Amino acid sequence: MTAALGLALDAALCALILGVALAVVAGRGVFRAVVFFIVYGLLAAVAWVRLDAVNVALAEAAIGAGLTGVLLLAAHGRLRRAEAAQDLAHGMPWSAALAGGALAAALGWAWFEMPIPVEPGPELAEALPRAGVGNPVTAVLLNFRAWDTLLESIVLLAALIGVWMLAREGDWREPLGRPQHARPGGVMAGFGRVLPPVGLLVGVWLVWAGADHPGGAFQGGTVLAAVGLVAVLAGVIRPPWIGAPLWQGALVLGPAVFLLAGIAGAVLAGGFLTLPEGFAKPAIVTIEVALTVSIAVTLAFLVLGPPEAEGAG
Amino acid sequence: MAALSIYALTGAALVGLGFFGLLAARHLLRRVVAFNLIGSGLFLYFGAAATRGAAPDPVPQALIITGIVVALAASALAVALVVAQVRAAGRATLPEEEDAP
Amino acid sequence: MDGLWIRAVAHRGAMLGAIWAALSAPDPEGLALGLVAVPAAVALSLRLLPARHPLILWRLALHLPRFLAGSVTGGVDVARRAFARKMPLDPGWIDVPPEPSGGLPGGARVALGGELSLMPGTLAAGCDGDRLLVHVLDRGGRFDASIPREAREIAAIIGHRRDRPQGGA
Amino acid sequence: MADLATLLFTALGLVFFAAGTVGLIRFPDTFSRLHALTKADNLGLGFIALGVAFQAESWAQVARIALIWVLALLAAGAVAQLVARAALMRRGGA
Repeated sequence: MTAALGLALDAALCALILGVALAVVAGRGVFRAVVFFIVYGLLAAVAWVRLDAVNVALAEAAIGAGLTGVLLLAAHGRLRRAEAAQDLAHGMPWSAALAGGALAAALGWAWFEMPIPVEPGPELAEALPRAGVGNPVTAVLLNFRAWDTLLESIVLLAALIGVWMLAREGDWREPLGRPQHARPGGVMAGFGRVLPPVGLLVGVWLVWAGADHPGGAFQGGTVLAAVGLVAVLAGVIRPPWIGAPLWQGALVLGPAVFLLAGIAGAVLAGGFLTLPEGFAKPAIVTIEVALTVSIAVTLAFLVLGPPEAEGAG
Repeated sequence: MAALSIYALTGAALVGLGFFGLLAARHLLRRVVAFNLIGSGLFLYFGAAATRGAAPDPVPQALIITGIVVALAASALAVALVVAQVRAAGRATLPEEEDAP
Repeated sequence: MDGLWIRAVAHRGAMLGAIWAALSAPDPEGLALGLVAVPAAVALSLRLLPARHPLILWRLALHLPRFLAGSVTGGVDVARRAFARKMPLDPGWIDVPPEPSGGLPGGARVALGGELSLMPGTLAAGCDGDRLLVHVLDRGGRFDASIPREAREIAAIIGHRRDRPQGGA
Repeated sequence: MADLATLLFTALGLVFFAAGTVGLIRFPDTFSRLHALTKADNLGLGFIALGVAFQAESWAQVARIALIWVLALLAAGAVAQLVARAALMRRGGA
């Protein structure tokens, strides 16, 4: 009974996801596509909960729906005047439909042909008690596959540098993003003054809880980035300019601490990025705190975009 | 198992839909959105595959979280490029498609 | 001013501390982390929203049940209208004179607007100068008493005296 | 007993969500629809939170659920005003 009910819920959820995704790609108007994409992100987060991946659900809701949504909505607001006469191709693009259908069919075929793993990595269950944290996803991110996470934090920086390269020469010393004009004493300003302290607590808690429960540096960092963005959009704080030393330090803090820990591991323990068993917990906490700071600042700056002077088109 | 197949097939369909959207869209922002749909579909497919064993495997989950963050970084860069393109050319479509009937 | 500041620190510390306690509760390590996190949040709060008005907590506590009851009535009222075969609607804008809300500082006016938006029949759409713009579902309803009453209660919570004339800010 | 309370309150919550959606579809203009969305959905979320709270294992969990509802209330109060204002501006009203 319960299993059948669960299956019905899964089927309904997937149907809803596909319907919303169809509205994203085929609906008229860019704005509608963006709004449906945000709805899609929230539904996808529910799907992750159903797949027993609460860590991923948190990341999807905060990043996939939240920050990506802010990014796309802001971009749509800027491009409204340049909106193309037609945002979709004329008529039904049969070749595109054929290509998409073929891709989906190939993936579907592969699903049923794939060998099923007997058990997910028995080595992992064995190693987890020595990892220093109880949340297996955090253990993978910061200990077993720390290499991936270190490189990812550098990829984020590279993307940010790419975004900044698109600033115009004269705007280089301006504050990041477009100037915001929330009315002082207005609704947004009031909201932006009340929410950030609460968001700060939630972000810190997510990072801390990530050691043993769902959460972690990425989810908590995203919440902290969102706190900063709300305050900027509400006009209660001004974003810094690119060269502000304190903020540059915050950007590189995470990768730098991570790298230092890696080198320390090479000297003191088995090799690069190998955390010595007794120090695993404090090492992970240190790395995670530094990484959270950098992730929060980098994501907020990525969403703000390159600096732009007042009145620039 | 049946439920996992539902999610995996949904992921596959999302990849197809996103690919279709990427080809069919003219507006560059729509292409960024469609590209995100492809990524998200792949994550779902991968995540369903990660749950096929006896217990959910945390390694793919960690990789998916990494992927979601990188997707945001790539989207931010793409959006900045779209804005720069609009500023330079005054339109949000690519030049070769401007004269299409 | 100093007394005001101390009170603000105490109040915000209590509220944010309660939130932290709710988040991290049974874990002693998590509660200990609150010794760092809550002061940081209080400092951020004081920076974004400097203490200008005393918050009178017991008035807030007295106001809460009324607010909850009002938002339940508001939800029931709008659900009744939505399900009714002939929707009893007469939507329109009403003119709220600046007198009850005009003297309120910006933040309190936003709170008033948010509260009115959850009360039966009213929806705030920001301000036009000193006038609060309020949309109502039923123009026949009697709002000329309820809106000033909400405004007075909010003013009382922040210890704002209406008899002291203030500029439009 | 707790299960019964959960069932009852979540069902009640769903009724209000349905009311919000019906209002969104049936009401004649943007502002009236906002009334329906804000008020009915908030009450719906409140009842669902109440229903879920009966399944909580500790008071801390109940407090967390309450916090979620309070934050949603705060957001609803702010967003309703922002959307209403934006719609009013587009109409050239204020």
